[in-house]
Amino acid sequence: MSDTADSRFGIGALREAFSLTGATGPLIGLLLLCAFLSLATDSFLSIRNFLNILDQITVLGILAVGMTFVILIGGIDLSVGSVLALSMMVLGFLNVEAGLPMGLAISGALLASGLAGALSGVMITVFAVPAFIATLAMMSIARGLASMITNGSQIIGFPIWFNMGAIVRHGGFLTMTVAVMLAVFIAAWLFQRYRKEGRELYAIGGNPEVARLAGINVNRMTILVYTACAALSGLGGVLLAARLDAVQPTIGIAYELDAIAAVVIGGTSLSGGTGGIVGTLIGVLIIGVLRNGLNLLSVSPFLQAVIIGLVIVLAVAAETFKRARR
Amino acid sequence: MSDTADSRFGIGALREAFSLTGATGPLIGLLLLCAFLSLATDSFLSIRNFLNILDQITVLGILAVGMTFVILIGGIDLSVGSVLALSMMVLGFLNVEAGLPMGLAISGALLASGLAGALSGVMITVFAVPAFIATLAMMSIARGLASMITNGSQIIGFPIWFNMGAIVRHGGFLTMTVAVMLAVFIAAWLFQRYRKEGRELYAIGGNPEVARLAGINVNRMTILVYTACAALSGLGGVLLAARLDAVQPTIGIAYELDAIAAVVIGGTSLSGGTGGIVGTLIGVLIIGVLRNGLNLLSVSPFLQAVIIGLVIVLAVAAETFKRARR
Amino acid sequence: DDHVGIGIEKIGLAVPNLQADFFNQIKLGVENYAASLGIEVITVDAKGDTATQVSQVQDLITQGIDAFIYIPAGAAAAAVPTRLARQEGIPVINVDREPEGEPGDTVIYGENVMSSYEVCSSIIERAGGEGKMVIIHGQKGTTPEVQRFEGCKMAIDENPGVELVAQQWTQMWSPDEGFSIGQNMLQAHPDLKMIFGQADGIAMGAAKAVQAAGLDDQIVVGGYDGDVAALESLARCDTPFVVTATQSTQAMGVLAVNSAIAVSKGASVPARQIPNAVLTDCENAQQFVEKHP
Amino acid sequence: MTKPSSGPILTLRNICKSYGPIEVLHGVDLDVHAGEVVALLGENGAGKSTLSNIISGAVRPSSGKMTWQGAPYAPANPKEAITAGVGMIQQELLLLPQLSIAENMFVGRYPSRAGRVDRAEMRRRAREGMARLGLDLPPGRLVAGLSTASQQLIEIAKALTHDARLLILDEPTAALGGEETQLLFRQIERLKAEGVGIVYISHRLEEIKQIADRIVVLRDGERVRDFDTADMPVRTIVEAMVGRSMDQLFPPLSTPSDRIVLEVKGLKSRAGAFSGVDFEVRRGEIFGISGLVGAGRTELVRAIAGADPLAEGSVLLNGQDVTPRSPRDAMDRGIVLVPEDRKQQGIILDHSIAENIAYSNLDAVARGGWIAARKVRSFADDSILRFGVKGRGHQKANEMSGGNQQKVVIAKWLARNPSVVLLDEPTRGIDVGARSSIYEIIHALAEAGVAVIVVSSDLEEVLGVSNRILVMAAGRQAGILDHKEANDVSVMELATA
Ligand SMILES: Nc1ncnc2c1ncn2[C@@H]1O[C@H](COP(=O)(O)OP(=O)(O)OP(=O)(O)O)[C@@H](O)[C@H]1O
Ligand SMILES: Nc1ncnc2c1ncn2[C@@H]1O[C@H](COP(=O)(O)OP(=O)(O)OP(=O)(O)O)[C@@H](O)[C@H]1O
Ligand SMILES: [Mg+2]
Ligand SMILES: [Mg+2]
Repeated sequence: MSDTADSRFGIGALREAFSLTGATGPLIGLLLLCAFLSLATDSFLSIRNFLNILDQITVLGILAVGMTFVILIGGIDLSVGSVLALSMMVLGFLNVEAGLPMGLAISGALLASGLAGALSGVMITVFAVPAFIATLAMMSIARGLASMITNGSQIIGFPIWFNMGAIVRHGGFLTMTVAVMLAVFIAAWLFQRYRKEGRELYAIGGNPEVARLAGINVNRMTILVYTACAALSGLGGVLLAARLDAVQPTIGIAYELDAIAAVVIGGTSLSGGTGGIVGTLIGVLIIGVLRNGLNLLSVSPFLQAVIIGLVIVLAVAAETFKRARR
Repeated sequence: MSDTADSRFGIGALREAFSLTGATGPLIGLLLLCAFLSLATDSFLSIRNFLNILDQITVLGILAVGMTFVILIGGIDLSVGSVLALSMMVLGFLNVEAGLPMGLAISGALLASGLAGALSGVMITVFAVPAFIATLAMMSIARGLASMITNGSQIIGFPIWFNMGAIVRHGGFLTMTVAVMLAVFIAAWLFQRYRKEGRELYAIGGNPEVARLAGINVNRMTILVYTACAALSGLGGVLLAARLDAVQPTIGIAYELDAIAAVVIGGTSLSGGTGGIVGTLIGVLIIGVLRNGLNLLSVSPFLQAVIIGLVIVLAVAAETFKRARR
Repeated sequence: DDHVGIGIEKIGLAVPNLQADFFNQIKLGVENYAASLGIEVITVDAKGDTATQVSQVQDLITQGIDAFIYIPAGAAAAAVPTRLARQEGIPVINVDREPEGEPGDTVIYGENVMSSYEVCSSIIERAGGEGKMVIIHGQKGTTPEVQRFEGCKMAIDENPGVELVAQQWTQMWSPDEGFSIGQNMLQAHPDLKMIFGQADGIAMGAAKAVQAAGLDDQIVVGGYDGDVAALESLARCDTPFVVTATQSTQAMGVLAVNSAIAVSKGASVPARQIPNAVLTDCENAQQFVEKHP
Repeated sequence: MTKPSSGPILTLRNICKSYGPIEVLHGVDLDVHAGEVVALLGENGAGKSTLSNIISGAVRPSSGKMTWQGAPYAPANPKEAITAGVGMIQQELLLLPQLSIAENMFVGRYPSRAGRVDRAEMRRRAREGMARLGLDLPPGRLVAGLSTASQQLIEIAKALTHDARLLILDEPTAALGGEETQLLFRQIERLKAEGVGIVYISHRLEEIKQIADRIVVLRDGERVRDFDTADMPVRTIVEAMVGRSMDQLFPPLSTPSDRIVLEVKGLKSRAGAFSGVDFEVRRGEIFGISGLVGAGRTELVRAIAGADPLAEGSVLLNGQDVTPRSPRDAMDRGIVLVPEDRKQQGIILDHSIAENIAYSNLDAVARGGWIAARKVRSFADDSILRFGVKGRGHQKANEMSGGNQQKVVIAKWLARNPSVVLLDEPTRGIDVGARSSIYEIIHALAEAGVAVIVVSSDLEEVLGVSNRILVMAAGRQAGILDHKEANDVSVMELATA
C-alpha cells in the first residue's frame, strides 16, 4: 500500500505491486503449512488436491473480497452468510419455481442481495447505526426472508449445465466457479490498487473526516461498499447453488466469521485503512489449506476446532510481533 | 453516566443515578412493546408470565453484564457462548463423572471459564491481537474443548436440589437462578457507578492512551475485564445447567450475538466509553419480552427473525435520532 | 478373524453434525464395528453445513477410501458427494437421508412417520385420550421435522378429543429452546395436557418447563430419537417426559458397514433398509441404557 | 531571578532514545530545580516532547540515567511518575470527550470515600481548578463540544490539581488567546512560589521572556545552547535553535490587485456559531481573521469551504455564486481549507506522506480514474521539496514531529493550485524556522494572485501577515481593520465589543 523508496526493484517492487505489506508474515505461515502437510500426508501434494482446495475456497474467497472492502473502510458485515442464503433462495425460486431463464434468475438473486447491502449501508450512514448492529440486524432479516420463500424447505431441479459449471474442469483444470472467483480477485485487486475509488477506500478507513474534507463523498462510498459486499455474497450464493445443485435457507451460517478471519489473517486491520486483497487471498488460502489438511490428517472434528482457533490467533499475533520488532 | 448540571433533582437525578443516559429511548421502546403485547394477547400481562420472562432472560442477562464491561472498554467478546458451554461440560464432568461435590464442581467450571477469558485478555494486550479475532479464536477453541470432554455427548444426573434451584420459586416469586442474576446486576451497577475501577473502565474505553497517561494500568484492567466476562459466562453456564438439569457441548451457539445486541440496544456504544449496566438491563428485557411475545403471538420462526432484526435496528436508530435532535 | 475376505480397508464417514447425539451414536456404531473388523474409518463433521460437507467429501476421496458412508447435512441433501464418489467407483451407503435424484447403493434410515405416530398415540393414551396438546418442532423444513409432524398428526386426527392448540419451531433442536418455548406455551395454555417435542433434547427441555410450572401431574411429554441422556432420564421414571422412540442407531452403523462390504464385493443389497424405532418408556428404557440398539 | 540554593530536584544524564534504527535523542543532560521555570526550546522534531515524555514515564529511554529528589528514577509507566510527583500536559489534547469535565480532570485518581468515588468532592475540586484559570463551566458538562481553547484550559486545570512537584507543560498555549495565557502565567508564578519545578515548552518566544528563568535549546536531539536568563534577544535564541541567523520573521506585505476574487454575503451558520458576515477578498490579498476564543472563526471558514452547512447567505467567486454544499463543491471551485485540528481533520496518521498528499489530489494523480503511481510519487517529492518537510514520501505521518505534519497538511492542499486558500491556525505548534517558511509560502501564494484567508489566535501573526483584518466577536462581524489602523489595541477593542 505504501510507495516505498526501494520499491522499484526486487522484493520491494513485488511487495509494493501486490500490496503485500502486512501479509508477508501470513505468506510465510502459508508456505510453512504447505510444507508441513506435504511431508505429513501422502495426498496433500498433488495437482488434484490443489484443485480441490481451489474448489473449496471459492465461496469463502468471494465473500472475503467483499469483506475486505468493508473492513478497509473501517466497517464490518455480519450479514454475508444470510445474504448468500437469500440470494440462493431467490435464485431457486425464480429459476425452478417461477420458471425464469437462469440469466434472469441470477440477475434477480444479485439484485436482491445488493439491495440488502444497500439497506445496511443506508442504516449505517443515514441513520448512524453502528455497522456491527446494522449488519447483525440484516443477518437476522435476510435469514428470515430466505426461509420464508419456501417456508424452510429446499429447492432442487436446476438445469444440468448449471451444476456442471462447478464440476467440469475445463482443460483438466479450471471449473467455471473457480474461474469466476479468480476473476473477482483480479478485478478487486486492480480496483483497489489502481482505481481512484480504490484509494478513496483507504482514506475513508484511515479517517472519515479527513476523507470528507478531501472531497470524498464518504456516505456514498460507504453505501456502495456495503452494496458491493452484499452483491458479492449473492454471487457466492449463485456459485454455491451451482456446486450443491440445490438451495436451502439454512446455508451459510457463521460464514461471516470465516470471511472476517480470512481478511484479518491477511493483514487487513479491523480499524480500517490498511491491508488489501492480496493479503486476503493468502488468508483465504490459509483457512482453506488448514481445513483440507486437517481432514487429510484425519484429525478429529473437535480437535480441528481447537487447532483452527490456535492458528488464527498465531497468524495475527505473528504479524504483530514482526511489526513490533521492526 | 454523566454528571449533568441539573442532576441533583428530578429526572436528571434519576437519570444520573441509574446511568440512563442513552437508554431512555430504549426504555420507552420497552414500555411500548409491553403495552402492545398486553393488548394483543391474553396471556402476556400476568405475574406468572413476568416471572417466566425473568427465568428466560437469566442467562442472557448474566452474559450481557460481562459483555457490557467488555464493550465499555472498547472491546468485544465473541466467545461467551462457547465459554458457557465449556463451563457446563466441566461442571458436568466434575460433578457427575468425577463425582466431586457440587461446590467444587462449580468452582472448577468458573475457574475453567475465567481462564479462557484471561487467555483472551492476554492475547489482546500482550500479543496485540484485535479483540474480535482473539475472542473468535477462543470461541472455536472453547467449543472444541467442551466437545472433547465427553466426545460430543451430553451429561445428565445432577443432584435433585440443583435443578430445584431453577424451579422452586421462593415466596412464590424468586428462583435461585433469577436471584443470582439480579444480584449480578446490582453488584455490577454498584461497581460501575461507585468503584474507582468502574470509572476507570470508562476512561479506557474513551481513549486507552489517555487512560494510560493518567496512570491507569490499562493492560491489567483489560485482562481482568475479559476474565470477568468469561467467568460470568461460566456462571451463566452453571445456571443454565441447573435449569436444563443436563449439559451438552452444543449449547450457547450464537449467544454472543444476543448479548452484544442487548448491550448495544441498551445504549452502550460499541466504540467504548459510554453506556452502562442499567441500559443493558433494558436491552436484555427488550429482547426477552420480544421473544416471549412473539411466541405468545405464535409468530412463525422465520417472521420472528425478520421482526427481531427490525426491532434491533429501530431501537438503535431511534436513540441516534433522539441525540441528533437535541 | 480372517480379514482377507472383507475387501475394504478404509471407510469414509461424512456426518452432518456430531453434536447431535443421534449422529454421534451412528458414528460410534460404525467405528466400533469397523474396528472389530480391522477397517479404518475416517470421520468428517460438516457442523450442519452442506457446503462444508461437499468439501470434506472431496478430501475423503483424496485419501483413497474404499467405501463411503454418507449422511447428508442440512435441509438440502447434496447430490454432489454421491457423484464424486461414483466417478471413482466407490460404493455409497446413505444413512438417514438420500439426495433426491442421486441415490446411493442403498439407504438406511430410521422410520419417522409410524414411530412418531406411536409416540403421540402413547402420550394421548396416557393423557386419557383427550385434552389440549402442543407440538414443539425441530428445525422448520427439514425431513424429520416434516415427517414427525405427519405421524403425530395422524394420531391426533384419530382422537377427536385432542385439540392441537399451538405449534412452534426451534432453530437448533436444542433443550434451551425447548424450555423457553415450553414455558411460553404453558403460559398461554395453562390447561395443557400433552407436549410432543420432536427430539429428545426439545422434549427434555419442555419437561423441565413443566416441572418449573409445577404441572408434573397434569402434563405428559413425548420425545423422539432415544438419546442416551434421554434414556437415562426415562429409566428414572420421575419426570413428565415419559415416552420416546428409540432409533436403532448403533444397528444402523453396523448395517452401514456390512452394506459397504457387500456392495464392494458385488453382492446385492436392498435399496432401502429401515430399522424400526422402538417405543421406549420407563419400563424398557433401562435395557437400552445398558445396550443402545 | 533568584537562584534556588539546594540541588536540583530532577537530573537527566546522557539520555538517549531510539525509534528502531533512528536515534532521536543523543545523550541529553538536564537539571531542574525547585521553584524555577526551565524553557525547553527547539525546532520541530528537535526532541522536546520525546524528552518530556521520558521524564513523565510515557516513553522509556534507550539509555541514560535520571534522578528524582536525589534518588535514582526510572518510571516504567506514567503511573509511577505521577506517584512520584511528576505531572505533564501532553502536546496533543488528550481528553475523553464522552466523559464530564470533572471526570476528565480526575481520571485515574478519583477522590474516594469508603471505597466509593466521591462525586461531590470531585465536582467541587474541578470547579476550583477551573476557577483558577478563569473558566466557569459546569463540571458535569461533557467535554465533547467544548472549544479547543476550553479543552486546553481543562487540560491545564487537570495538571494543576495534581499537586505535582514537577510540572511539564508541552505547548500549553498553542490553542490559547492572550488573556487565557496571562491567567496561566499567574498560576505558574503561584506554583513557582510553592517550590514546584516547571519545564515549559513553547514556540511562542515572546512568552518565554515573560515566564522562564532559564532556557535550554535542543537541536536534532542534542542540547546545543543554554541561557542562564530568559532576558535574551529573540534573535539570539532563534539563532541557537535553527543554527543560522534569521532576519525578518514576517515577509513584506504583498500588494493586492483591485479585482475581487471571493465575496461572502450575509453568511449565517446553521449550527448558530456565527451570523451576518459580509466581506470580500481581493486577488493577492492576505485577509486575517481575529477574535477571542470561541468567536466563531473556525466555523466561518469551515462553512466557506463547504465543510459545515450554512443557514443563509452566499459565497461568490469572481462574481459568480458558488455557495458550496460539500467540501468537494468548494474544492472543485478552487477553494481549499487547511483545517485547525490536524489530527482529526488534516492528516491520516497511519498513512504515508505520499498517500496523505494524494488523497486531496486524487483527480490530479489519476487519468480516467486510474491512479498513476509515478504521479503519486512525484507529487509527494515536489511537495516535500517545496515546503521543506523533514521526511520522505513513504514515511508514515505519525513518525514525524507535529510541525512537519502541519507542513504536510498545508502541502496537500496547496498542491491543488487553488485560487482561494483558507488557513485555520496554520502555525499552531510550529517552530520559528518553519513558521517563517510558512509565512513565505503564504506570501508567495498572494504574490501569485491567490486570495488568502488566515485565521489565527496569535495576534502578532495576524498583524504581521494581513493586509486587512476581520475581527469577530461572539459570532458576529465586529469590524474590518486595514493594515495601517490595526494594532493590539484596536483589534482587542473590536474583539471584546
Ligand atoms: N513514535 C515514533 N516513531 C518514530 N519516530 C518518532 C516517534 N515519535 C517521535 N519521533 C521522532 O522523534 C523526533 C523528535 O520528536 P518530538 O516529538 O520529540 O519533537 P518536538 O521537539 O516535540 O517537535 P514539535 O515542536 O514539532 O512538537 C522527530 O524526528 C520525530 O520524527
Ligand atoms: N463540535 C461542536 N459542538 C458544539 N459546539 C461547538 C462545536 N465546535 C465549536 N463549538 C462552539 O461554537 C462556537 C464557535 O467555535 P469556533 O471553534 O468556531 O471558535 P473559534 O473562534 O474558531 O475559536 P477557537 O478555534 O480558537 O476555539 C464556540 O462557542 C464553540 O464552543
Ligand atoms: Mg512536541
Ligand atoms: Mg478556531
